[in-house]
Amino acid sequence: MTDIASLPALRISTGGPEPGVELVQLLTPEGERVFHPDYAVDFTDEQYRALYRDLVLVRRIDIEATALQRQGELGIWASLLGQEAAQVGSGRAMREKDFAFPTYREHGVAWCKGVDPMKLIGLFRGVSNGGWDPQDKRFNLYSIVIGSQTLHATGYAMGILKDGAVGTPDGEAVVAYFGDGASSQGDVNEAFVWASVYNAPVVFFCQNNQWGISTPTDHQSRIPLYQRAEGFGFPGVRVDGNDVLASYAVTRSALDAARTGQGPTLIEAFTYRMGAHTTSDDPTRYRLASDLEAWKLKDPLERLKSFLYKQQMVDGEFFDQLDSDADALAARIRRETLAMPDPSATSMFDDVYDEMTPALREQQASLARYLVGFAEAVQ
Amino acid sequence: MTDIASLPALRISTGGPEPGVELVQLLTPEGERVFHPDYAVDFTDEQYRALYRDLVLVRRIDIEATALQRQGELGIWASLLGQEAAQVGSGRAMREKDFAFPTYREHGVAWCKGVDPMKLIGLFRGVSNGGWDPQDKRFNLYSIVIGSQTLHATGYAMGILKDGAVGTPDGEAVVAYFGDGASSQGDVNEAFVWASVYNAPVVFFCQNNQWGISTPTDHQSRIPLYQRAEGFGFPGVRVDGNDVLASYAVTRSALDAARTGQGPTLIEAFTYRMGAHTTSDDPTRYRLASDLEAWKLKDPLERLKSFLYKQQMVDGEFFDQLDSDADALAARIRRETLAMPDPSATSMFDDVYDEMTPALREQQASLARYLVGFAEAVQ
Amino acid sequence: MAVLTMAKALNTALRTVMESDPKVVVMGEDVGKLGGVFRVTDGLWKDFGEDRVMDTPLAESGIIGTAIGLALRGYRPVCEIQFDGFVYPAYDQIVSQLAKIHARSKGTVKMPVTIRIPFGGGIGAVEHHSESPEAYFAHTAGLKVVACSSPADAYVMLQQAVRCDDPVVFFEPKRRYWEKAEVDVAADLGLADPLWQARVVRPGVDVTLIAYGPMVRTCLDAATAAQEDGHHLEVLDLRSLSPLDLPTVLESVRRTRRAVVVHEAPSYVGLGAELAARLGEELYYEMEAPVLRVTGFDTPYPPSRLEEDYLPDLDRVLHAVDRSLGY
Amino acid sequence: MAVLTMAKALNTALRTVMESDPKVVVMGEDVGKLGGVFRVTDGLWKDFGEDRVMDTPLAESGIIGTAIGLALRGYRPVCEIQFDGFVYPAYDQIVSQLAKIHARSKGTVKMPVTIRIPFGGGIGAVEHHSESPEAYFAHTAGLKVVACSSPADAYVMLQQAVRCDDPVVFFEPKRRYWEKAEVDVAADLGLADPLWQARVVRPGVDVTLIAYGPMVRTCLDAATAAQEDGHHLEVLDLRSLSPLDLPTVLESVRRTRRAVVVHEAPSYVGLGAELAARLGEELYYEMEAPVLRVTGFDTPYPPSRLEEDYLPDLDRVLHAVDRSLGY
Ligand SMILES: Cc1ncc(C[n+]2csc(CCOP(=O)(O)OP(=O)(O)O)c2C)c(N)n1
Ligand SMILES: Cc1ncc(C[n+]2csc(CCOP(=O)(O)OP(=O)(O)O)c2C)c(N)n1
Ligand SMILES: [Mg+2]
Ligand SMILES: [Mg+2]
Repeated sequence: MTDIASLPALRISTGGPEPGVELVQLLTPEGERVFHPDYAVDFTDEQYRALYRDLVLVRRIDIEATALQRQGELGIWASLLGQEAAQVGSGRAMREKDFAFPTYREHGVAWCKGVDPMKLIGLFRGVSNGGWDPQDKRFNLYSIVIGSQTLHATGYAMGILKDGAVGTPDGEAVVAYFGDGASSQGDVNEAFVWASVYNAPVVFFCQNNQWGISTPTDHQSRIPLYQRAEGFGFPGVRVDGNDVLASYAVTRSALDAARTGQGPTLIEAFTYRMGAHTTSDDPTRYRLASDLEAWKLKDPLERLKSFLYKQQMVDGEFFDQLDSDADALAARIRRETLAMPDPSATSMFDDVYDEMTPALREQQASLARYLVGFAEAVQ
Repeated sequence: MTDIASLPALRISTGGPEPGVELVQLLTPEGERVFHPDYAVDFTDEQYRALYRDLVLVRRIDIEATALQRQGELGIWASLLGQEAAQVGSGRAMREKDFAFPTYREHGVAWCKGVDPMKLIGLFRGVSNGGWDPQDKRFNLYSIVIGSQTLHATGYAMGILKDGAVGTPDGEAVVAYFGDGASSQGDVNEAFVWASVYNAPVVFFCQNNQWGISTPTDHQSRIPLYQRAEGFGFPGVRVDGNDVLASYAVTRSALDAARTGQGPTLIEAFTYRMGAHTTSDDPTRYRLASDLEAWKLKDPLERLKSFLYKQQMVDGEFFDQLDSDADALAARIRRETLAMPDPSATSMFDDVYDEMTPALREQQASLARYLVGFAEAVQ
Repeated sequence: MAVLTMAKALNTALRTVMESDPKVVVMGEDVGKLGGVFRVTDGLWKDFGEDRVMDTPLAESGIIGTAIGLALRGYRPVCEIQFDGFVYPAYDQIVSQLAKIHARSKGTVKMPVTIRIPFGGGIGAVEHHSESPEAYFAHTAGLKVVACSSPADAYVMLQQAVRCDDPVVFFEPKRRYWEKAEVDVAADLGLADPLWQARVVRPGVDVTLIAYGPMVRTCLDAATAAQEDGHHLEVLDLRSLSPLDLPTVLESVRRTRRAVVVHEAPSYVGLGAELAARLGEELYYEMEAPVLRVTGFDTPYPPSRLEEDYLPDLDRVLHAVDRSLGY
Repeated sequence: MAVLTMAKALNTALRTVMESDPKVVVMGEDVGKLGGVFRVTDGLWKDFGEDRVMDTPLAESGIIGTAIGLALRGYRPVCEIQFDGFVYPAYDQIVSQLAKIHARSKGTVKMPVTIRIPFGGGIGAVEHHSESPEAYFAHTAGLKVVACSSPADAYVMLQQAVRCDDPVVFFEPKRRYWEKAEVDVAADLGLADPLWQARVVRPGVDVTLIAYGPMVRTCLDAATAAQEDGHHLEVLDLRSLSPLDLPTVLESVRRTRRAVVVHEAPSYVGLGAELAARLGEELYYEMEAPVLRVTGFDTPYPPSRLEEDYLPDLDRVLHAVDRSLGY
């Protein structure tokens, strides 16, 4: 186990382009552990390995899904490539009771919360609009309308307050995920108002991946995004989003503050969208290859890998096992995707309401009749 | 004329309840001129008297309109009582070219921009929804949907930028008015995003009158509102909104920054709504009489009056003249209100579109026929 | 039996559901100490505390968005939108979120959120305070949309709406808030007409007047006036605007063979159009006249001095009745 | 004459209006360097600079709200909403501000703002990317609402919309973006049909199919197929959804005496209802059958694997034609 006390102190900004902006980092791009006075993590070797395993597996899910999309099995896929550490770090910092409100890109968070990747695949394949029970793993449905989920997260956190499930170390809390682009939406700023006024136990986790499709972050804010929180009277912090340890530590600390009654925190995870916005996007139209190359040097997997190597926490067997687990996972995803049935046409009426209306019942029946008649006609 | 350099320095917070919050003040509630290193005004006696005159006249307009409402001549009236200094100060700080975007309460700003009070009265009487030409006095139509006008103001300011009418002392600028309650709206925060990202020449002038109908400001923000701006990367300042000199100075300074290309400023004018929210409201249901009494001691008219007295800038004749001018103004408002004709019924179709549609032409004609037929029938 | 205004009936309904279900929370602008600008929540803040009666920050998207989160946590929020014209900032949260979450979650998430909206004109108000936006919601799958027209109905329907596990947009005819009538506050809700059921509020044989919310009273008055001319008008209160209680509507119009739809909202692509389309199709061989519409004009709501000319009134209704009978 | 896709035709139209009027500015999410997610603004940023082609912050209310301010300053903004399902955050700015400012100012303020919205389904997209929200706007007085259906029309109509001094919501059928056809890019705009005019795009005598946007192609295909059965269907492209070109519609249906309205949006309180209501009244004595509607179902837009069953297609249109002819 690493002796944290012996780590070199490093509080200068290493990733943020702005002078004077602090970036919380616990692991340098080269895989060196560094000390931070406010954010300590003290993992066992086993835990370090588990985090690495998460990173590798979520990347593998992503790669497989991208391949499936290319082969026409999915309508679209939103890749998390490059954002694995931010997602696994924050995802693992949550307790089972804590509730996550994702966007459409939080496949790594879903993984940490125990959501079967096939649920996500189903959405991108077009067989459902989500369809999982958010309560099941305390992982809300994916949200596509930018920023809308931050209000849902805040309302949920207000419910936690009403339930009295806050104020002790056992309290509950919420993480609201959103992107740098989303920070401009009215809803996100209203969520900041609500969360601060009610002192709700919500952690706003903004993955600043530098882009909102083709739009760079400086089109959304002229100052670092974590500073937005100050304007609403709660703390903001920027963390190296490619550093899984720091992402974990900062999120855990914010969650603990929230669950013990200290209200919201905004975390800006400074990271990079290594791939396209989605499989429909062509980033070569708007960004420089050199930019991507520079960020590749900060790859979230590589740095934890070098750390594990340097600390001699891993051996060839570990990697072999992980490779074969990843292969198996990918193979399962492929197999289950290809086997995934389309829903029946008439199912689209089923859940529009809890209590189905007569009009829908009629439309459903008439579609069923039509389809039967049509099938007979073409025979 | 007062020798500004000899004024006592006063930078402590005298009006804001929060410790450590600075409130820019140039005139104490007792009518003492105080010095502020960043905000100087240097008025002639004539100008001081003119400001006092504005304060008295806009209060008189307000009182008369309130009376007219009580007598059933207006449907409703939104009183500016208590906010005269914030409005006259900021209103007089604007140049003719500068554009004001009011809410529904900026009668004092309208006055300063040269808008005939009868235009405002028409709206509250229900003969129009405004109906003046905003370009005429560079005073936009009243906005009732809370916060919506802040985006219009920002867009207008972006247009000034596009026209190249910014960057010199001759540049143009915009003032966006809104209330403490409005600060929670998505639109207002989006306006902050836009204004800061585009560095638009807009001054956000928030009259924190402590109430959004029955809702106190602490339900909208847990920190002083002027600090919101920091979160968006532009300066915020709290001014004593009952001090016309400070309101003037701070607005003028922000406008000059805007017109010379330094972008937006948020001004929080700390003031108090002395009356009801509107004539439909009953504030005794939700606020203490003692609260009101305390604020009466900070009345914006009284303090300038004592200053004028102390400085011997005024005499009985001045007050007599002002009284009779105010009486004449009130009498005109009353007379013209009583004489104000209702628009013709068919006029409601006239300006729905610039190019009237055949459907509306038909509806208009059919209403006309119907009214004629109806009039004949009842004869 | 008690004689109550509609505002008081609604207030009593809220009190009743709050007493019986601790998960019911009331939220909105000025609903607390003030009791709402129309006093519909009067006294609730005092008796249930600020945890259950929340004066929210001033932002409608925030109100509906956080209500959705509260519903996810097991609460049953009743949101007040202060006036009809202020619901639009929440439009995305209502039509893209609230309306769709049940379907998006394959029915695993219930959204028992009620959105109360005082609507319609006739109170001499300034712009944005007199609108009738019901079509914007009725056209949205996933929402249920209702409008009450009398104190007795208001009392029952609001309780039913709050207890409904689907999102309900609940329109209250603000100009009828102060009209009084008998309300059976002890009535068994289980015996009441379902929320989705239209009701013949005055039987007749010559023409069916179809209305909801504020126009029900107008139609009743028109029917009374028509009686003098020997015309027996049936007045049908839709109550539910989505879903539409088509069987009740068809039953009535099948008898009268003539229908006039009355609403304050503009005619173009409004509820009246849907009724005309539906009746035109279902009763193609039975109607004696086309379905006629008496509505607000296709203009923004006019300045209040013109609202009497804008709003359908007894005379315009009777004018349409005459036209209908003329076919 | 050039053979262009609809996307390219729209792009060329924007270029043309931008060249002729320096006050035209294009704004929206990703409309700059990227050229929009559908490439409709491709190349404009490069040629006109970022002052005239603005990649805005990600907030739709901000886009429309600032466009209103720009219009007040004398600009002529063309706003892109990236997908139909993302217009709702701007709903208040569109229906309460943009639509009403001309009336509010008694005509002293013109609001020449065009809002381009790629709309409709059929592209296999995820939720919120396939909606047809036109009724929400058509029901709003003060807005003009149009939809193009072919490259040639797209080219002309977009220029007309931008030049129009009223706010125009301009719907583009996204699944037709890549269909090619001849476009007369040198045509004199002054000689073109007015923006508000409907058009018979295929003459026929038996039934009039009334459609707009993506469903025009579907109806044309249906008409071709019906020909084999000896039915001559007339296809009418509404083009303008508000105002409605009633004379052209009446002229057609007066001849065919039968009408089927086709749109992707849900049926309930949709455009089809208005057409049915209007035709039912105006041609009461002339119709041989009720106006029938072929539309999306009254559900949220389904997951894409079900969209073929949701969307009206050739067969459902023909099925309705048969029903109409059966009266
Ligand atoms: C309200 C809304 N407007 C537009 C879109 C289209 N859109 C999808 S993703 C995206 C960019 C989002 O950027 P960001 O918030 O940084 O998240 P990221 O995709 O980078 O994870 C946009 C504009 C949307 N989904 N919702
Ligand atoms: C979008 C919207 N929601 C609600 C209202 C109703 N309303 C009118 S004034 C007001 C309070 C406004 O408070 P504040 O912004 O502080 O301005 P003040 O009235 O104090 O000047 C409210 C809720 C409105 N006009 N617009
Ligand atoms: Mg991003
Ligand atoms: Mg206020």
